[in-house]
Amino acid sequence: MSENFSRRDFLKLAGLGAATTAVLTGCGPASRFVRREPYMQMPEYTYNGLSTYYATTCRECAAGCGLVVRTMQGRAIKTEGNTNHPLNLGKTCARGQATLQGLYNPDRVTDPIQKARGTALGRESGNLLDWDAAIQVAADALGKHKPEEIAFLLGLAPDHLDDLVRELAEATGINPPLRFGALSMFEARATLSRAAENLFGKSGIPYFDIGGAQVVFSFGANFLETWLSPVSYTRGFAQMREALSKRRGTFVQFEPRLSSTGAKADEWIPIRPGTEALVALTIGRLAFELIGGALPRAFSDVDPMQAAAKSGVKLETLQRLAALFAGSPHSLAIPGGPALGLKNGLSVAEAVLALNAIPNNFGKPGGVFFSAPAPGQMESSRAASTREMRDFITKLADGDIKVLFIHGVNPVFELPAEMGFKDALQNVEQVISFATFPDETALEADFILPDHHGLESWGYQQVGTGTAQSVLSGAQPVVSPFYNTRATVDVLLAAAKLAGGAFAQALPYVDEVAFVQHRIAPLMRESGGPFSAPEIGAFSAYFQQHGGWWKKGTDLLPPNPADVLNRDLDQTESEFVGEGEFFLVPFVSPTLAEAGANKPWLQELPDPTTTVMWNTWVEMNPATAHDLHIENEDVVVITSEAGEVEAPVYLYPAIRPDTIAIPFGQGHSSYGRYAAGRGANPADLFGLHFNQAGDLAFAGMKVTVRKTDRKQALSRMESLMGVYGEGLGQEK
Amino acid sequence: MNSKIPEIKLSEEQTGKWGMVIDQDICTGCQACVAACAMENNLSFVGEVDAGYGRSMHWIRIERFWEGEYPEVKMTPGQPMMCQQCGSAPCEPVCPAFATVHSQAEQLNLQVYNRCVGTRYCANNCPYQVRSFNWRDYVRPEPLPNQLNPDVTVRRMGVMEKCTFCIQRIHKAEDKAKSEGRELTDGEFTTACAQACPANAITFGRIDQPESLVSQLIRKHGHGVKHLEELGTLPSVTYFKGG
Amino acid sequence: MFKRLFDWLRQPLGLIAVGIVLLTVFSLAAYGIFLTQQSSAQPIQFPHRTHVGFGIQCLYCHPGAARGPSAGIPSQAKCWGCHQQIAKTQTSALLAPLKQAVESGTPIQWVPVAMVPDFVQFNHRAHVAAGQNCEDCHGDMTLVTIAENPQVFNMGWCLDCHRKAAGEDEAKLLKLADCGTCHY
Amino acid sequence: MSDQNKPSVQGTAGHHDHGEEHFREKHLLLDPLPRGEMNAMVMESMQTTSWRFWLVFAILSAIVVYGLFYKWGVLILKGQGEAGVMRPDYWGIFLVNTVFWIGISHAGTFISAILRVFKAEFRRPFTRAAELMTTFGLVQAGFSVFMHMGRVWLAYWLFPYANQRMLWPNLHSPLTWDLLAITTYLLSSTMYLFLPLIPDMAMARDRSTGWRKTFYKILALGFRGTEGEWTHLRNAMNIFAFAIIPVMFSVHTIVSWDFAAATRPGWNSTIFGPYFVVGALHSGMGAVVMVLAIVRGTMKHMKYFIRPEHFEAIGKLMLIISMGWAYFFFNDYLVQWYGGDKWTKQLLHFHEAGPLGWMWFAMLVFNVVIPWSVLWNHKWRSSPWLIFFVGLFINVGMWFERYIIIPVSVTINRMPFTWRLYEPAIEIPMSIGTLALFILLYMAASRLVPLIPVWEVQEGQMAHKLTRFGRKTVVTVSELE
Amino acid sequence: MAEEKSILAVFSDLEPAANAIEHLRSLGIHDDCMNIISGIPVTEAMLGRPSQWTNVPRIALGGAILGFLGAGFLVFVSPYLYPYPIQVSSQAFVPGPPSVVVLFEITMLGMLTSTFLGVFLDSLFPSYRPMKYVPEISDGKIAILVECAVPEEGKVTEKLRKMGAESVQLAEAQHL
Repeated sequence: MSENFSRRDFLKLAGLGAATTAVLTGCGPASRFVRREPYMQMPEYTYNGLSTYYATTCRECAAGCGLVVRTMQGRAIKTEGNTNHPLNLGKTCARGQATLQGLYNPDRVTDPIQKARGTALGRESGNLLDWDAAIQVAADALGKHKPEEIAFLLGLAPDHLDDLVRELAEATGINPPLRFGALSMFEARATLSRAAENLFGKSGIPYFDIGGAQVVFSFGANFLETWLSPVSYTRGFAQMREALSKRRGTFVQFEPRLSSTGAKADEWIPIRPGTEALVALTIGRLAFELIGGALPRAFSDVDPMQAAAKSGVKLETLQRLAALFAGSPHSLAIPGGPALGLKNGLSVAEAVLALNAIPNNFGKPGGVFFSAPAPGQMESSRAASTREMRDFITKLADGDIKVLFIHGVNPVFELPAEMGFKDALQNVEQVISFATFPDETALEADFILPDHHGLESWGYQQVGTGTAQSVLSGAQPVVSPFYNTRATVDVLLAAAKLAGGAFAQALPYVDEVAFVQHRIAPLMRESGGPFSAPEIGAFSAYFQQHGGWWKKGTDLLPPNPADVLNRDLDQTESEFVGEGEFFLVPFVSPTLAEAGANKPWLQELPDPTTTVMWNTWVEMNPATAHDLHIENEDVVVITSEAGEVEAPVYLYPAIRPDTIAIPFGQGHSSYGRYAAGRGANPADLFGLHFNQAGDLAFAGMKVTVRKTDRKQALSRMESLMGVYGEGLGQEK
Repeated sequence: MNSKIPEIKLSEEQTGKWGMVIDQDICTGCQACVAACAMENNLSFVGEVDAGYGRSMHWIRIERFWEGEYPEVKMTPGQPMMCQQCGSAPCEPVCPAFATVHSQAEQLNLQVYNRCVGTRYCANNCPYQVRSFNWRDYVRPEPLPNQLNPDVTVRRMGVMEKCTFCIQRIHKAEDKAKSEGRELTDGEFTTACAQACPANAITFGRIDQPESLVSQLIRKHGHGVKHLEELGTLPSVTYFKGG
Repeated sequence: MFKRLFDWLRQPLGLIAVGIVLLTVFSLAAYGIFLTQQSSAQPIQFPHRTHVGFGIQCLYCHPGAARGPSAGIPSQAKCWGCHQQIAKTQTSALLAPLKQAVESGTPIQWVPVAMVPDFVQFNHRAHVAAGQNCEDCHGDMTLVTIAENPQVFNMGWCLDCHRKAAGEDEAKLLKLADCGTCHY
Repeated sequence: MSDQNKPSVQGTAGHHDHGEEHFREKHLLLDPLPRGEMNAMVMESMQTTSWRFWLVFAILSAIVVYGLFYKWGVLILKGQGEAGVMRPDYWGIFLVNTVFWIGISHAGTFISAILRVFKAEFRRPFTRAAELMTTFGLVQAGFSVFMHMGRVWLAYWLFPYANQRMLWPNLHSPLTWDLLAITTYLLSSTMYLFLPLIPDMAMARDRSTGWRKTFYKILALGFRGTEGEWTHLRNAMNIFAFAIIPVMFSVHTIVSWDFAAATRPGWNSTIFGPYFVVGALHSGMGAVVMVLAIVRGTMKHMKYFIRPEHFEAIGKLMLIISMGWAYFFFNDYLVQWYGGDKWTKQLLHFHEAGPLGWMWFAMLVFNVVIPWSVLWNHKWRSSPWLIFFVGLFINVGMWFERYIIIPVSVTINRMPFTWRLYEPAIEIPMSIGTLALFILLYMAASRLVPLIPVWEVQEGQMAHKLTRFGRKTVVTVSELE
Repeated sequence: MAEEKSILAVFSDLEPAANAIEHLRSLGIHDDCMNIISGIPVTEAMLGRPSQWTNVPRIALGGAILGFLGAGFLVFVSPYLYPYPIQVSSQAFVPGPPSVVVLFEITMLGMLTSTFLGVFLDSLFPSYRPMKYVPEISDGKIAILVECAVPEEGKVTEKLRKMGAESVQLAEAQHL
């Protein structure tokens, strides 16, 4: 099917588009010199001047929301949510909306290129290849090395590429692919999964039915920003709040710095970082005391008085919250965000998950489940924890890996500099990147064999984190490739064929579409899907047309609650690394996330809490700043044991005085004109400390803050005068 | 001389045609609407310096304030602020060139880009401060212009612009309904912001039809707020503060 | 020196000379502006007259007019569909560009004839549905070889027709004469 | 010229006593010179230029070319983003300058129309100097409006003409009224400048050679001074003197309506009309004394025509106008303070305590404190240089007033999320360029146009005489018409 | 008329000029044949001359009416000329108070412009043809221009000299 779409067919009618893009000059000369090119062969489903809509999957994060992209004359015009897709029901987040700015980004990698490592993309630093040569490079890389010397590093999304490489790995003995992304690091997925395993005897990402809950206690979980599946959880939040149909749900957020999720809470509890587990257990104890009956083992050890003192939350408050939590049959406690990025992150996750046993909402509406497994989801396929990444880097540094293929991830930027990924690459003979954009990692590669943009490519993605239904989200090109790029799956298939031997046998597929069809073929036999077809061609067409395949009913798995409370839970406070006086709370920018910085409109979206655009800032309590003689927009240097970061201060009224916070998402050194040289990357501050589950303890640091004598104006949407009264003069 | 032009005088009670309700209790401030609007309506991005100086081209912005002091500090619910499509709009009469006029057919405030000469009086007189001016010819490097929506005029330097309630979608839906020989149904289409909103905080529809979803919401909530209503602007956007 | 020149210019002959120079400069400027407003030649001397003469309906090649905003230029495949069966296609010098374009797979660079400015949102479908014939706006194609528009599409012309179409129907006039009907 | 040629007042007055010298020294109209001599003085003053004049002229030309034309080109090509305007300060210094220059222009009309109607005889030597300010000031105001427009090349759309879009300007808009009013005012004040100039042009024509002769000949239109010509001229000037007064008032009132008709807090004030008019006169009179002081100090023979008595008289007017301004200011302030909504109160607070609070206080000092403390004294206000500085302060103060009303006030609106402080950029060189153009035009005019309406002065000298009542000699004025 | 000669007598003062006019009249020269040219506005009464007719006020009135009509067209007619109804805010097509402003401004513009043009029309400005004139006039002198068929040219000249004319000459039209 892919042959039917040639670039020519798609782009031949430049006319109307050109007339549109021709600037608004009235009847001036510019509009007189427009040329119109007809289609060579108009696709039968295309009409002049009418839009065509294609269903596909959003690739801006790993959640896997369904998109419908409006195209016209071969151009993608607008992304909209797929209303039938169970995950997002027609909604999108800001990043999904801006995905076109990636597709038509002026700084894409346009051709396969061989280049010197560490150099920027350009004619002088590399030479363009044609695809035959590029595939030969990949084939040589596969065929001329021992299987164990070949490794794949893939993005977070569990997509068809992951499946393909996994198949390849199983058949040939190359290293199984590692999936990683900064989001999984900040979401601490491994921790969540391990906590579930410890409590319920089964690993997996829990699913929280916020929509059905009446009381939600969130310990740092930033589910309204970019946590697991933000659109789906935002919908859940809205349902919880929906005052028209039922009682308005109550939402309490425990975190040292008010996040944009916390801003929606009815009550924000600024607990002392590190005491999350303690507070959760205390609430559990107090709640049980209210309900009456024997105190379960999990909560028996905590001393509420002491907990109140340690956490900085008044005992009365804790009692009130416990009563609130105990008072509803649909109370839900969610662990997440920086709370899991503590050295005792696993304890926090367990303690908070255990709270859900109070109304025993496991497997009940408004409670905790295991996410519905996506069709065809491999047990082995899960994101790597940061510690696994560290181990992998050690392998690289030791020279055990000779060939590294990188796709969909930018570890040079996303991983802590301390981990030394960039240096480790020096010991890898050949680094081949499939990057769409010239990101920091791609620039460290020897070859860039650019993949299509997500909107130009086939595929599917398993949806594993935010839906009650079992969803395999389908992807198809909405426009023909804009540049001389090629689908990575196609490149690998061709390379494997060239490499011959086990590789060729492992991947007997004609092309990417054939592979996708092969993978979705088992679904034809499944019942409960939205469509059915007797043969794979039609089924595949339906699959793309609907934007995927999903089962109608819920497939959530109830966890086994038997042992949850019948165990000792760790209540000790988290240790913090470093000598500084401030707790550091790094958080992922809700609008940029890890890969949005190259899209100009995402840069120009105000941050939901600070309204800052185009830059990095450091949040600091105004009282603290006053004591340190720091003013708004003074540049400060944050020093951790691992490094330093410079950024201007934002006086943030809703942060603990002993805490500072910094967003992750900026600080690129390359990655296109809109990202490069802008802001700072807090990953430079992260030391190599992990929590018990192997996730990075990114929030487990204490740092020092030093004021410089420079100021840097932050680009804000808000008015300093109107919102903070700054510069208005003293009140009379 | 056209004597048959009906003279419409809006009374205090008269509502417009299209309207929006925004539930601030569930607005998470996530900026999806802002991004959707920018993508749908060919908004220019202006860069760090201009954006920080109050020259951003957002047609919709989410306002938030702070209440109280730490630790009892609270962020006020996000307040998406866009053109309120006033029934009696202060921006309209002050334009010397008739570039911003009232659409009698759609009951919207129109901004006719090509008629605008850039006196900026309308923006000055807008109590909601929701108009954005093209201070410069903002550059969209190739190939970014490929994503431009052909249904929306690309504005150039010196022209005022503002939220149109996605009038291109209104026209498109009306045209489609007409071609199928039927009436437009409620919820058949919506604005880009309402379409994107993950929390469904924005609802768009006919406020002059009692059975439409927006009218039902207004009735059910019962305590909707219209901003700066005291100025007699008859805004078409209703906010539910909730909480 | 200057004074002599000045004096010379002040006498009648000098004044006439000044006049001639000014007139020349002005005319050149006007011609220059005029030139910028001219569209260049069509790549193919497409004879609408001949095609219409064969009885081909407008909507056969421009079906978009009945369906959506844009009438559209027919795809080259459509041209070739007929032309490859016509012997003359292979021989005629006038058709050489078409043959060349189809064979080499390069698009023909048509020069648009009927255009409205970018700030006007025009929808063919509504006009066709309202009973307008193509020739009402585009002229009688049986009379022209290379299409040229019989009138300038300006706003007064549009409105004239819209007013007539509205007739006595006030609601229709409000809709048809609303600024927001075409400008957004 | 012989003594007999002196106007007939000489003959009838003919009575010398010790007081007469004093009167003659003091009052121009009692110190007649033969007309021919005055003509020669005026002609000489026009034709005398020192190297200093040309130096200043060259510097100002450079400033105009750079600050006004070059920078304006930049502004047009790159857009209003070159200026400091943004949300919410969509209006910046360009409109401040517009209001300021329209204000300046009010003085000319005030002096030559109102004082003419009320037969204030001291006006005679400087009506033209003031009228020139009106015209040139309005030119700057017009420039400033066009600088402000985002698409200035489409400015003609604001004029009523039948176009193919069948669109006329929006008569609902205060800006349209403004445009009509400024156009009316510019045209009528230019005509009013020109009418009394015709006899002086004829005078200059009779006394010059070369290109000047051609120039004056063309502008004198063939005026000889026949009975008919004088009658038509007198009639026309009378009509103008009366009719231009309401036009003048309307212009600044309408300018004030640009603000008062808006929904902005602090602007929506019914007293803005008269407040602006008085403010305009305030700065206008300040500008007149500055111009007169400079003209008197730098141009030949002008000490004869412009004397301390004139500064004294204008000083009195300035004092009254300053009081009037203070009255209207206080009225506006009090009412806003007392009954204003929260935004208005916030705005008043912002005026005083905000980052530009110094400007607010400077405005009060310059507009009220300084004039009041100087002008009450007869001697002080007779001193050209002292009153020059008072005029300077008033003009700076009035510019501050407009700055506070426009960019400072629009900072505070009903959407506190958008409040931002205006930081002018390209406006500064362009404003300086405008000022330079004004001075440049005035300098050029001072060497091309008789600054003193000689015939009016002579007429005045004929009408004035000293009469003795008992032991006292007093000045009497007879009406010639 | 047969032989027409004009005589231009220049006086330096009002009194002798007035006397001269009286004497000329007694010589049978009609007032219409005399014209006074002066460097300052000398009213007719000062010289005992019949008052001058001027059309300027009438022209001004006409201009005002024209201006008013033009403004009326803009205010009351032009809003209905639109083929499409233009509604701004909730204001009527012909708004009351703003109409007053426009009517006033354009009326005044019409009146003042026509007053100005009235001077041109009435005085036949601009006229660069040769005219009978002496430059001394702009030095404040008063000249009597006798411009009819004068039967006794010498006698008139004599008389004028006697009445104190500084100079009496046959006036020749010349470029000014």
